[in-house]
Amino acid sequence: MTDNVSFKQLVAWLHEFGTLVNQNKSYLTELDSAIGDADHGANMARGMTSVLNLVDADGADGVGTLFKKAGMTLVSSVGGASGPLYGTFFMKFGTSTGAADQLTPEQLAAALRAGLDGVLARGKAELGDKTMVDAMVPAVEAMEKAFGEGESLAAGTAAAAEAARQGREATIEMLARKGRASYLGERSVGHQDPGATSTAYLFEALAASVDKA
Amino acid sequence: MTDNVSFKQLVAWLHEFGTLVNQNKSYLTELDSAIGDADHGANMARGMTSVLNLVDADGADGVGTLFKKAGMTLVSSVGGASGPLYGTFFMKFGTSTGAADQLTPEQLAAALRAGLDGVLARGKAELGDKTMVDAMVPAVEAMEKAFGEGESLAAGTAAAAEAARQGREATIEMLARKGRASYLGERSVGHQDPGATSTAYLFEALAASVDKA
Amino acid sequence: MKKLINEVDDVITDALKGIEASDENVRVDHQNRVILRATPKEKGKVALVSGGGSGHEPLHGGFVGLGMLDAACAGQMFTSPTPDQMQAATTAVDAGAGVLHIVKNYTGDVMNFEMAAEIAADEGVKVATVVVADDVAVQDSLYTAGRRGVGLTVLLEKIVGAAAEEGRDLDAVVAVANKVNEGGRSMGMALTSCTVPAAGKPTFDLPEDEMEIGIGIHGEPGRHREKIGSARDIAKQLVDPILHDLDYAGSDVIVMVNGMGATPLIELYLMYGEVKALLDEAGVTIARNLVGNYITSLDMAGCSVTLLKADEEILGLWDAPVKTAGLRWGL
Amino acid sequence: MKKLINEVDDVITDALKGIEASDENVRVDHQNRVILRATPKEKGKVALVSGGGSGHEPLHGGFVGLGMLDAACAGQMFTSPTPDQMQAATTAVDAGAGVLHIVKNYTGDVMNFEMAAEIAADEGVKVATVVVADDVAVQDSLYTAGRRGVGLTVLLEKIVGAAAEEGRDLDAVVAVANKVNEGGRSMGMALTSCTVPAAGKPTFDLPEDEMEIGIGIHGEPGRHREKIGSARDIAKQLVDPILHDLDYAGSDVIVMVNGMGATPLIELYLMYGEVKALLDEAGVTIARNLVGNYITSLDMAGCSVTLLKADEEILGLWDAPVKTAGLRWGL
Ligand SMILES: Nc1ncnc2c1ncn2[C@@H]1O[C@H](COP(=O)(O)OP(=O)(O)O)[C@@H](O)[C@H]1O
Ligand SMILES: Nc1ncnc2c1ncn2[C@@H]1O[C@H](COP(=O)(O)OP(=O)(O)O)[C@@H](O)[C@H]1O
Ligand SMILES: [Mg+2]
Ligand SMILES: [Mg+2]
Ligand SMILES: [Mg+2]
Ligand SMILES: [Mg+2]
Repeated sequence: MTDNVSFKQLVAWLHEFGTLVNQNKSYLTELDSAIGDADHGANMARGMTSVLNLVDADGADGVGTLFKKAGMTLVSSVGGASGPLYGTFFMKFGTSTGAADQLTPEQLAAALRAGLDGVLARGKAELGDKTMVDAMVPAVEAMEKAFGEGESLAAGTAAAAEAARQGREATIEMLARKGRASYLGERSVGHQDPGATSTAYLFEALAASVDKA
Repeated sequence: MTDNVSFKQLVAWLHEFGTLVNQNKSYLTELDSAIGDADHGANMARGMTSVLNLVDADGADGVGTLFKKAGMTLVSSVGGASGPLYGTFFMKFGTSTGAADQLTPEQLAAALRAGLDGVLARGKAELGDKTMVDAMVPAVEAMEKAFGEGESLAAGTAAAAEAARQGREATIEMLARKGRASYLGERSVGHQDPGATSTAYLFEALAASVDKA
Repeated sequence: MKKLINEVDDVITDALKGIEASDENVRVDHQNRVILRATPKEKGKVALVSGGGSGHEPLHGGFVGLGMLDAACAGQMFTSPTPDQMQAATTAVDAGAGVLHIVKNYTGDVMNFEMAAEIAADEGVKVATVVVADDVAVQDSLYTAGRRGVGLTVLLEKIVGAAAEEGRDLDAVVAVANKVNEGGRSMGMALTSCTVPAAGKPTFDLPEDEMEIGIGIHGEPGRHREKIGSARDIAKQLVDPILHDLDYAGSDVIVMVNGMGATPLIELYLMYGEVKALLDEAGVTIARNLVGNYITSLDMAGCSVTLLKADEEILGLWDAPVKTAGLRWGL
Repeated sequence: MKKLINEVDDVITDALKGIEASDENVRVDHQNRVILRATPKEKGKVALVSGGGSGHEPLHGGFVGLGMLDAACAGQMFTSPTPDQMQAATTAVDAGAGVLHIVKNYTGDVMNFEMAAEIAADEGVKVATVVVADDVAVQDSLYTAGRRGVGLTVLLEKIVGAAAEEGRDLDAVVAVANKVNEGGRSMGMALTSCTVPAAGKPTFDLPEDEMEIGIGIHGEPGRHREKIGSARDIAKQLVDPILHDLDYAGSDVIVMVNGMGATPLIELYLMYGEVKALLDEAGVTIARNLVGNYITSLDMAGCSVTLLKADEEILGLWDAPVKTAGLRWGL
């Protein structure tokens, strides 16, 4: 077993993310009910179901094509805030990897960083605004740090997942400044951000997928 | 104490009826909620309050004028089915008594019969249709019978009140053929008619009033 | 009870102030609680007076204006107005050609309008009456109060209003009213009860998974209660009894899908799609339609369907200009 | 959950069928979920595209037609439509003079319309954008998502629609849009939460004696919660923040008292009376008004108030003929 991420593992990542999103659909919607508009679960489930329909029919593509398609599918099937954001994330990820059929840990980290930059450019949120960015930034940074210190693929993705989870927890105490939760002002404090929650699933799914052959 | 009904007792009758209606406003509305449109209590309370405002300012009138005014006030302040019906009842009562300032038992019975005839002509309901008529007919008949047999004023009005109460109870098992309850068909069975209930108060109030000096 | 009101006893008084202030088509006689056209109809034309309990808005006050009613009497909540109000309205709008009373068939409304017509006749005003009775949920019989007047009232006020505006005489206007009455049927259902402000709580309790079929417009319970079905199933339960009662096959019709007050428009559009599919199947051709809240039952959720046979005369009158708060086109 | 629907997942598809069947002003591109004018605008005029999450009906689809929008994109319930939909709408309606995107200020709507505008620009269509942001319940700040777009959207679509219909060029149409945006403010409140079909239960719980002040149009909770007050008190809580935010004294205004979907019209009229009394007091003159359900939040009970400064230009455009399912006059 090499320490690269195979095409199969990346497909598994999308499947695992779809599974987590679908399993937690009501939970995500519940979180969005408290400080948003009660649709984040439905949005993500609709989007990932579309992506997976396409991925299954599409096993022959390289990594770049796969993720660009996934991103475009999210953009065209989700709507709302999460559609353009997750869509941009995957599209930029795919642009970064290019036509590769597997990724080195460094390529993986670079692609995730590209996705994150896309999200920041599109949504203009900053750390601490109580959005998915608060899970995504620490996750990418943790992975970069781990690989920089020579850690294994498994360790780097696990660190990213753990950092995303902590970032998600940290949104609870934040006062929202972006997205629908910002309309609530002080009342947004004490609630966990739905988008940060789905982002934590994204990194949890990645860690789980590279653990598999 | 003569066995005639004094003007004061007739005024007391209206007051007593108003009191009973007001005390049982929610109950009448509740009955009307089950098989009608939830307003009989409000209708009767509004009407009798208007009548009593006028009666108080009007102590100088004779019986005929008093009851015609009371009837016209009900007509112009209640609306719905009960406004024209109770209004007609009192107007015909007043027409029957004429300018008298007290009524013999026979005059009282005749005036009530005139009121009842007015209700029947206006509403075209028959006995058994599940309306106020089912309390009013037995009440008037019981009084006529009592006075025909030489009973006292108190006994005659008490017999009328008792007959009205029984008539009211009998409406429970009836299938409505008039008024809003008729729209319910079979579902009207098992519910007491609100109008028959207020009519029972009308005769109860009469019996209570002639009992007083 | 959750309502945008001040005192329970002031709801109608307060609402009439808002209507007068917002609706340029009307003025309000607050004393008599009558909503009148701001600009009276020309002399020599038949005038139309309607009215009924409040709580059905926009009916009737929202239909006062050019091409529809001349006056509407606002009763207490769900309670027929009184003969005085009707009499004041009738005298105010009579333009010398007589007045048509448009009465929904409820015992109270019928009796009160009857008394008003008697007084008006005494005063020399020519009054005719049409009693709308279109609700197929109610079994029709000589021995009962008969069918309720519901959704058809809206279509009748529009169509007969156009006939009066054209200058037809009282007999001709009555003839149009009778024709509408004969060709129109309705059926309604509720997902929730409404709450009458004075009662302070829902008129009936309806479990979370049940609906009432065959309701009227006064928050009265319906003919029966059952588990909530799909929109498709509900449409069938409303359309079938109508088609069973009157043969519409091969006819052009005007269809109204009406909300009871608290049903979102998206659901009414959805229902319209289902109703249309059923009518297509039955060979009934929709010539015109209305979808929205036109005759309501306070905050009741639910809907009703009304069908009206529409020949060229009816369609011509339907398409004639109308300018009221509740219906407006051509002007 | 009590709704007139078939499957939860089919609500929008089914409703679009009903809209297409009932509204003679529109045709529907079901593939892209775009509601388009049945008769396209003449070549050489600016076209208007709007859209947003579904559940706000009649907004936006009910405002497609002569004098208002050229196309409306229907998103999922309360969820911005996608760039593809907007792109399809933009291409379909471009009549050579450019397209204005009317976007309510929500992160999702703004981002999706941004992406659509980028694609359209690549394809050589001239696209301008106006972002409506009128909700004074939200503190405005450079560091946040800014104010929500709510009631003003209705007035803006009417007024800007008239400007486009007149044949003004894209810059001039944008100028009108900006003027409306600058002169308009809104504030809303809820008596009950709404229920998103896919969620199956109310978005928030609100005790029987409490209300939310400062809500938007997506069933989101408001700025704060308090005991239900009288209509008079509620009107004050809606009007005061608006007057505090922008100086309307001495101005002519267009006022909208808008229902959130489940509020009976009689209550909206009553609220209008209270709002008018407050504006009278504040020296604000109402030149035109709208009272009804124009921008809704599914089955939420409650209302919002919108004020817009109206000079002669704005009033002229307001009074211009319009023929849509949701607003109609002069035609
Ligand atoms: N500007 C932004 N940048 C990054 N993430 C954002 C931004 N605005 C919102 N989000 C994320 O999107 C999530 C909401 O997504 P979703 O509910 O699907 O869309 P919508 O808010 O349009 O209903 C929020 O919980 C937040 O994490
Ligand atoms: N045709 C009729 N004849 C006699 N009484 C009637 C008739 N129709 C209805 N009623 C009586 O009127 C009562 C209802 O009165 P109310 O609720 O005040 O008026 P509404 O039915 O117009 O709401 C019924 O309970 C019934 O007793
Ligand atoms: Mg959301
Ligand atoms: Mg009643
Ligand atoms: Mg009544
Ligand atoms: Mg959303």
